[in-house]
Amino acid sequence: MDVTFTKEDLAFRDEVREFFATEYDSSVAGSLNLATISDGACYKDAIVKWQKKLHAKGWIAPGWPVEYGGAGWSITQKFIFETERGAAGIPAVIPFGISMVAPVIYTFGNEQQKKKFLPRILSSDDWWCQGYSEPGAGSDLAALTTSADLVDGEYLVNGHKIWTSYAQYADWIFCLVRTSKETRKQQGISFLLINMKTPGISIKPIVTIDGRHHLNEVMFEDVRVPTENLIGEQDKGWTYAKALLAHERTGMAEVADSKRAFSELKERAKYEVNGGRAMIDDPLFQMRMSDVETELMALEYTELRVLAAMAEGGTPGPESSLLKIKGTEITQAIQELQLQLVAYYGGGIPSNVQKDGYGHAFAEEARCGYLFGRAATIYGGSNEVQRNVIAKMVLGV
Amino acid sequence: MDVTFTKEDLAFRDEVREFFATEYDSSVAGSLNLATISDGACYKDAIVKWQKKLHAKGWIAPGWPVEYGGAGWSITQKFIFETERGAAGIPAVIPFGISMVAPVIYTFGNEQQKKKFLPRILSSDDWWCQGYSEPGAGSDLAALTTSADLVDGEYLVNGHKIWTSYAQYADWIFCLVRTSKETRKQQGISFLLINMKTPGISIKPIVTIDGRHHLNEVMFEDVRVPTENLIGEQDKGWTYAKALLAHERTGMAEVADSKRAFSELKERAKYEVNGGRAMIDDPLFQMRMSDVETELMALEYTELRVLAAMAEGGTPGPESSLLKIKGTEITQAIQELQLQLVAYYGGGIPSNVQKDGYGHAFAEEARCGYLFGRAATIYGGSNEVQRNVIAKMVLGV
Amino acid sequence: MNFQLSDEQAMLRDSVARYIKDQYNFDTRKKIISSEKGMSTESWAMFSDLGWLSIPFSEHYGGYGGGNEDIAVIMEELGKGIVVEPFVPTIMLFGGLLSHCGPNKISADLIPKIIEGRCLGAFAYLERQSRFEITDIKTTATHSKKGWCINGSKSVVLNGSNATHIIVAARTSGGQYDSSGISLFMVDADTQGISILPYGMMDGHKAANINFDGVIIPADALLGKLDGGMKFVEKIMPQVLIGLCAEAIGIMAVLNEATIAYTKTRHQFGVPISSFQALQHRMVDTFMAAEQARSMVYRALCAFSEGSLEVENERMRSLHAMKITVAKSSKLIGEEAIQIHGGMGMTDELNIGHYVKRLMTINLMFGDGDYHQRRFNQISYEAA
Amino acid sequence: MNFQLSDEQAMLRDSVARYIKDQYNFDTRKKIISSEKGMSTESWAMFSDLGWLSIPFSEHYGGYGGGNEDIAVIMEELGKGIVVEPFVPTIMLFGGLLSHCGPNKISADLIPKIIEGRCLGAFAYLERQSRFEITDIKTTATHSKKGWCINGSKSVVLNGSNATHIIVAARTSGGQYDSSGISLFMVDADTQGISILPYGMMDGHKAANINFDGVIIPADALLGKLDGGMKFVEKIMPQVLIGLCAEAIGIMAVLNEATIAYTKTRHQFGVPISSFQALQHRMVDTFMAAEQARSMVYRALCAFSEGSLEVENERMRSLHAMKITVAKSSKLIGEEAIQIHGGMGMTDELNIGHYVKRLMTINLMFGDGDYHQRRFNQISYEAA
Repeated sequence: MDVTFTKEDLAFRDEVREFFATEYDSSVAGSLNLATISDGACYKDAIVKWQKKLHAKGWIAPGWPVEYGGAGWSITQKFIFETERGAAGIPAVIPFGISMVAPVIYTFGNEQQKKKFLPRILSSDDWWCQGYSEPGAGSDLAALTTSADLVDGEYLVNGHKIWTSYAQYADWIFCLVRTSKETRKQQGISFLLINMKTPGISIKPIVTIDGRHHLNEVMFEDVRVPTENLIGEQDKGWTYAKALLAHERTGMAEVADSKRAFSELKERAKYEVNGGRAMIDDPLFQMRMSDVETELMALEYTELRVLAAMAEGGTPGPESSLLKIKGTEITQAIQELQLQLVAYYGGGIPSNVQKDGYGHAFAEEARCGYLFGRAATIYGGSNEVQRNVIAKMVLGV
Repeated sequence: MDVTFTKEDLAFRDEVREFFATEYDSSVAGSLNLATISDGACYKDAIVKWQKKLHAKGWIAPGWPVEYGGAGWSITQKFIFETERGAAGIPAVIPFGISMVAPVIYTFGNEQQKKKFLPRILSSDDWWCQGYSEPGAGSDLAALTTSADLVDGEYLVNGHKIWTSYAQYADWIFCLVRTSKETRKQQGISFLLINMKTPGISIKPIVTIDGRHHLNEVMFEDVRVPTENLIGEQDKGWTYAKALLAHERTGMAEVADSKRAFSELKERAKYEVNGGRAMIDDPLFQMRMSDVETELMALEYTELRVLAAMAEGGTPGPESSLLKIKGTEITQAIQELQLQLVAYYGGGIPSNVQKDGYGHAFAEEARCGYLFGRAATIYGGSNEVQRNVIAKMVLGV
Repeated sequence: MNFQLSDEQAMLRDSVARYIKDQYNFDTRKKIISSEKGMSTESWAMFSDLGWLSIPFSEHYGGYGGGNEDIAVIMEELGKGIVVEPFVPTIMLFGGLLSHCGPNKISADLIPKIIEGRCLGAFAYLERQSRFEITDIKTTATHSKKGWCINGSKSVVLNGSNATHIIVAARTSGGQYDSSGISLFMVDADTQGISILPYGMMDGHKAANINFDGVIIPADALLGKLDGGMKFVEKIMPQVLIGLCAEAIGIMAVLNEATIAYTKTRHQFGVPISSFQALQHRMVDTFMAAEQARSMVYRALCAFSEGSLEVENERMRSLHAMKITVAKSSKLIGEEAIQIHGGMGMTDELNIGHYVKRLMTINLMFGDGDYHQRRFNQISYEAA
Repeated sequence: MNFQLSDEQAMLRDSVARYIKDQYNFDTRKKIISSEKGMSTESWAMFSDLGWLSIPFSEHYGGYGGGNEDIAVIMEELGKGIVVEPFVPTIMLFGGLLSHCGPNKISADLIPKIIEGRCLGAFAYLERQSRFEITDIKTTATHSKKGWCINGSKSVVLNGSNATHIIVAARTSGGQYDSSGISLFMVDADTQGISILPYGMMDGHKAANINFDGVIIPADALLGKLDGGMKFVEKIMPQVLIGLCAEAIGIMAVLNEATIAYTKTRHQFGVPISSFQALQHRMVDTFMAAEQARSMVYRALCAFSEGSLEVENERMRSLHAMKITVAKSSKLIGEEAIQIHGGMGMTDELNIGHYVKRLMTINLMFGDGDYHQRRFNQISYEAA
């Protein structure tokens, strides 16, 4: 067992710290904070600007194979990078392009597709979104009905996707579509890349309980998609998507971000006072904090164990579902404490009131974080489905 | 809404208190405490002695119809009696005769059976035990296979009952037996009363994880039972048993006993000290205590609501399962805190060490209470089955 | 011993339930909360006509003379409709304080107006720093030639922007946390020196931050005795907490019903999700949580009923225990309602999130679960 | 970064696992715990032959010179067999203290004997009143003409009745709770004035209450510096806690496996109970609890490994967090194992209850979960 850092690791850590400190300047950070997140264009610009800097440094897609632009890092280096990113309060790279569609493209796509799509993903010139869920097919993904029929050498796509994050910014969408009606519903599904500017696509915003617009419905009405946008073989899309799902879940532990959120919580608990006593000195609140923090400390090592096993050539098994379940539960638990901390002020002081100095500096962030955070246990395969997955693998039933 | 006590209620309360204070003398109490519970004969004698006093007063079976010996109490009086009993630390009447088989006998039995059995149940001259569970049929009660075949005008009983509490003291056992093999497994079951002295019955003790002997296996090998011991109609036993089950569960809230146990816990927490500070002053332990106490305070009123509804002519529905689930969970939670309180000493100081003054006055009680207490969520229809019952009734699926 | 409503109470319940069913559906509510006032003056007038606004007030003022039970009956039904009109701030806080301070000139003047729906009230007690300690008050009221002069800032004043009158809790003596140096003052909302910053709460209710900058009010605006304000606040607290918790159990009932109904219609993997045992058991837990919360409201009602034999300490224990239990049950039921509704539960369009947000706000009012648990521990164990 | 065992460690693991599989089954264990000694001297001799008793000791004494990881490897496997022989009291407590106090005459004399299996040790530190505060010591050691005179009573001394030698923590200065006035003394178990009351713990291990009534021991029986005893106790604590928690994760693995296996064979309502989704999801939770506990043991191992960059405070946080997590996971896994086994889980005959009782005892040793959570809070938040 060995998790100590080598001299090279330490040098790398210093380089990462230095890069974040220099490049993630306050102007980028300012555009990414919650006060402006409702301004979509501004938010997208800031994200893209930052991701281009990461790209220039060669750090945008450390997980990719080196030949396509990956960084060739060891597990330890990846861990260091993530830890430092979280500690610096820098948002993770938007996953839809870099970590979701790209691995499918470089694993199952043809050369032309790799050449066409990968560079623009790396450079953040294309913003991708995910077209999996449908109104009738949530956690039961394979029940999807959006159809793609071959007509005149093109796919004619009709259907209705839902819960699509940030479709309003997207240039491309990767979709699971039904290309034939087999008896087993996992069969007959294909993996299709669709340009969002294609005629026939319309977007309908979904406002969530935090009052904001993150999600969308995406409707396809006779949308024509060239066959060159099909990944791999027709009707084999489920296989490609499945490979991606375990990958996706592994990334959902979000340990570095939870560590950051927790340290913010701790900081804030020093200044929130009840009857003259700081909340951080309140034994009950301390216990609520350590209940979460110890879970997080454990999860950090659970994730390391999974990563180390993967580095040894293993594939993520039920452990990836564990990371997703525990990761999202911890994220939510921290959000609950953030909300508890701001007390009444979590009830509803908008940012303009904050600016007037009457309000509470992080009340809105806490409220919206908590409310939108409820989705974490629903999306990406609900935690119920993840438990089914583990049950199947662990129990062997 | 009215739960205030009338003058008559208060006078009744005083009478109950007076009776308990005078009649439940320390010699009885002494024989019932845990140090001697392993001495079976002594335990049984003490119980019977006390129950005979209750009988003499007319208070042994307050829930029975007055014509058979019930007390004709109002809900409020029953509540007062139970509350005072718990507060005085007096054990509840052993349920198998008074609250389990007797209601079946006076509701479904014939005149001869009523005359024969009810008086000796009231007087505690007969000790009853319950023959429901079987090795292959635990929570799935209706899967039982013990057979009773009519041969020469008698039932010939063969089979194997398990988890039979205090069978070692019992004069009679009431059994569910299979009298015909219908397709629906609930059919073909009969309700049979069997004298424990009948040849062919053998008892095998089951030692539980607390190291004690409460439970037994009861084996029947060609046991001859007269047909006059059949309750109601042959093959209709499931109906009788079911009526009894909801009744049984209602009694499983054990609020009065939990209140007593909790107040003992509170008392003990004043004298258990960690680093010079009494545990009752420790904020974490306080929170553990109030987590349980508030649940108990709620359950007390949930029980009152169910009782009040029953008094208005309602029958216990899914609420009886709620009382069982919450009641047993609270009982266990208090036992956990008792064990937590004695710390190391819960690990294993037997009573002889206590007597030498080295040990810990209630460590053994806490340990055995916790360990045997694990059974509370298993027996009487496991809490899983109770949840199924509520799901069915509440969800209507 | 019975837990049944009287005939009058049953009529009251049916009256509120019918109104909400017929005239206050989710779309109507949506329009109301997106209006500038954030409340419907028509609804309020109707509440007055139906007699609801008179319930807790003494016959002496033209009220119905009702008690905690009657309030609980109304509040549970209002909860089922997540009604945003200011019943709590106007009737229970403002009106409650007036009732207890009186009889005096102000109560004789204003209570009849409240009943008629012509006076909307607010109680300004919270400040930026005070969190759940009501006694943490920095706003001051000092003697002036013309009466009293009030200076300070109040936060999250419920109904603060619509109120015609505001009762202000201000420090008249003692240090920042002293409970004995707080006095209550009646202030017209349009008095000079008051600036009001209104905003919508997440539950759709309107609140405001209110700044008092040298606000001069007459000497007889003092309610009750000087430095004796907390006594009145303590007096209204049982009814306020019971009312809020009754509202909460109304909401829990709606959420649990809606969730069960949804699981029967929502199909996944070819079957209704109500058939999944794991979900069934969790819905049993939410059912039990709602029952336990209801029992606690009943317990508190009994503890504070006339003729209750409970000693003061036991009454307060019931009150705190109620708020603790309601907080825990609310959290479980609200989170499960969203989770089991899946993506749909996350949308602003569906009513589920709105019910949950009202539960969350109730949890915050007058101390969250942890706050009450600390208090409960104090009077249950530390004093023991 | 890797979490794999070295080849030597894998061999050690296999050696213990093989021994337990071949020579220490549940029936054998039953006979051992019902014997008067409550341990098997044959087993102990075998442990010595197999080299396990030499693992943590320096080569200087003829030991293997192993570290925390090696201890964890052994302990996890011993946990799987719920082995009752006194590895913890003799090797980790008694032996650990000797190692840290030395090198001196006593360690040079006794450590080789421990390795050879000829010396059984105990550490007497707990007293009736001390609960989890090791520093709460009333037993005194005073100067006497012949050396030291010890008076007092020790409780729950693990291996107290079989030990040939006992290290006693006694107060040599300061008040009842002072950590700085405690010294350690080596006492022969047969010294005059010692009375030993042995008993079996619920986990099958033997312990004893020991009374010291004017026990006279030589001046050089003092281990290390006067009043400096706690320093040595603190030094062994990481390894002791890691070892115990490693034992716990071995036990959790057995319980989870047994429970899953049972659900596949146990039929109710015509199907194996493993098919019930509610149970499946609960077993997923026990699986996750076991994984999280294992991760915490690894985390503590890393924090205390040579070359760790962690500051002292972070190391201690990992240690406390490990004990907290193991306590919580143990409770969940133990209780679910019994519950899901139903009536069978309640019987003394089945092994399940015995594994659970060992987990419960481990939870108590050197502070339960709540105790460590208090400590964790202190160093994590209060000092912050």
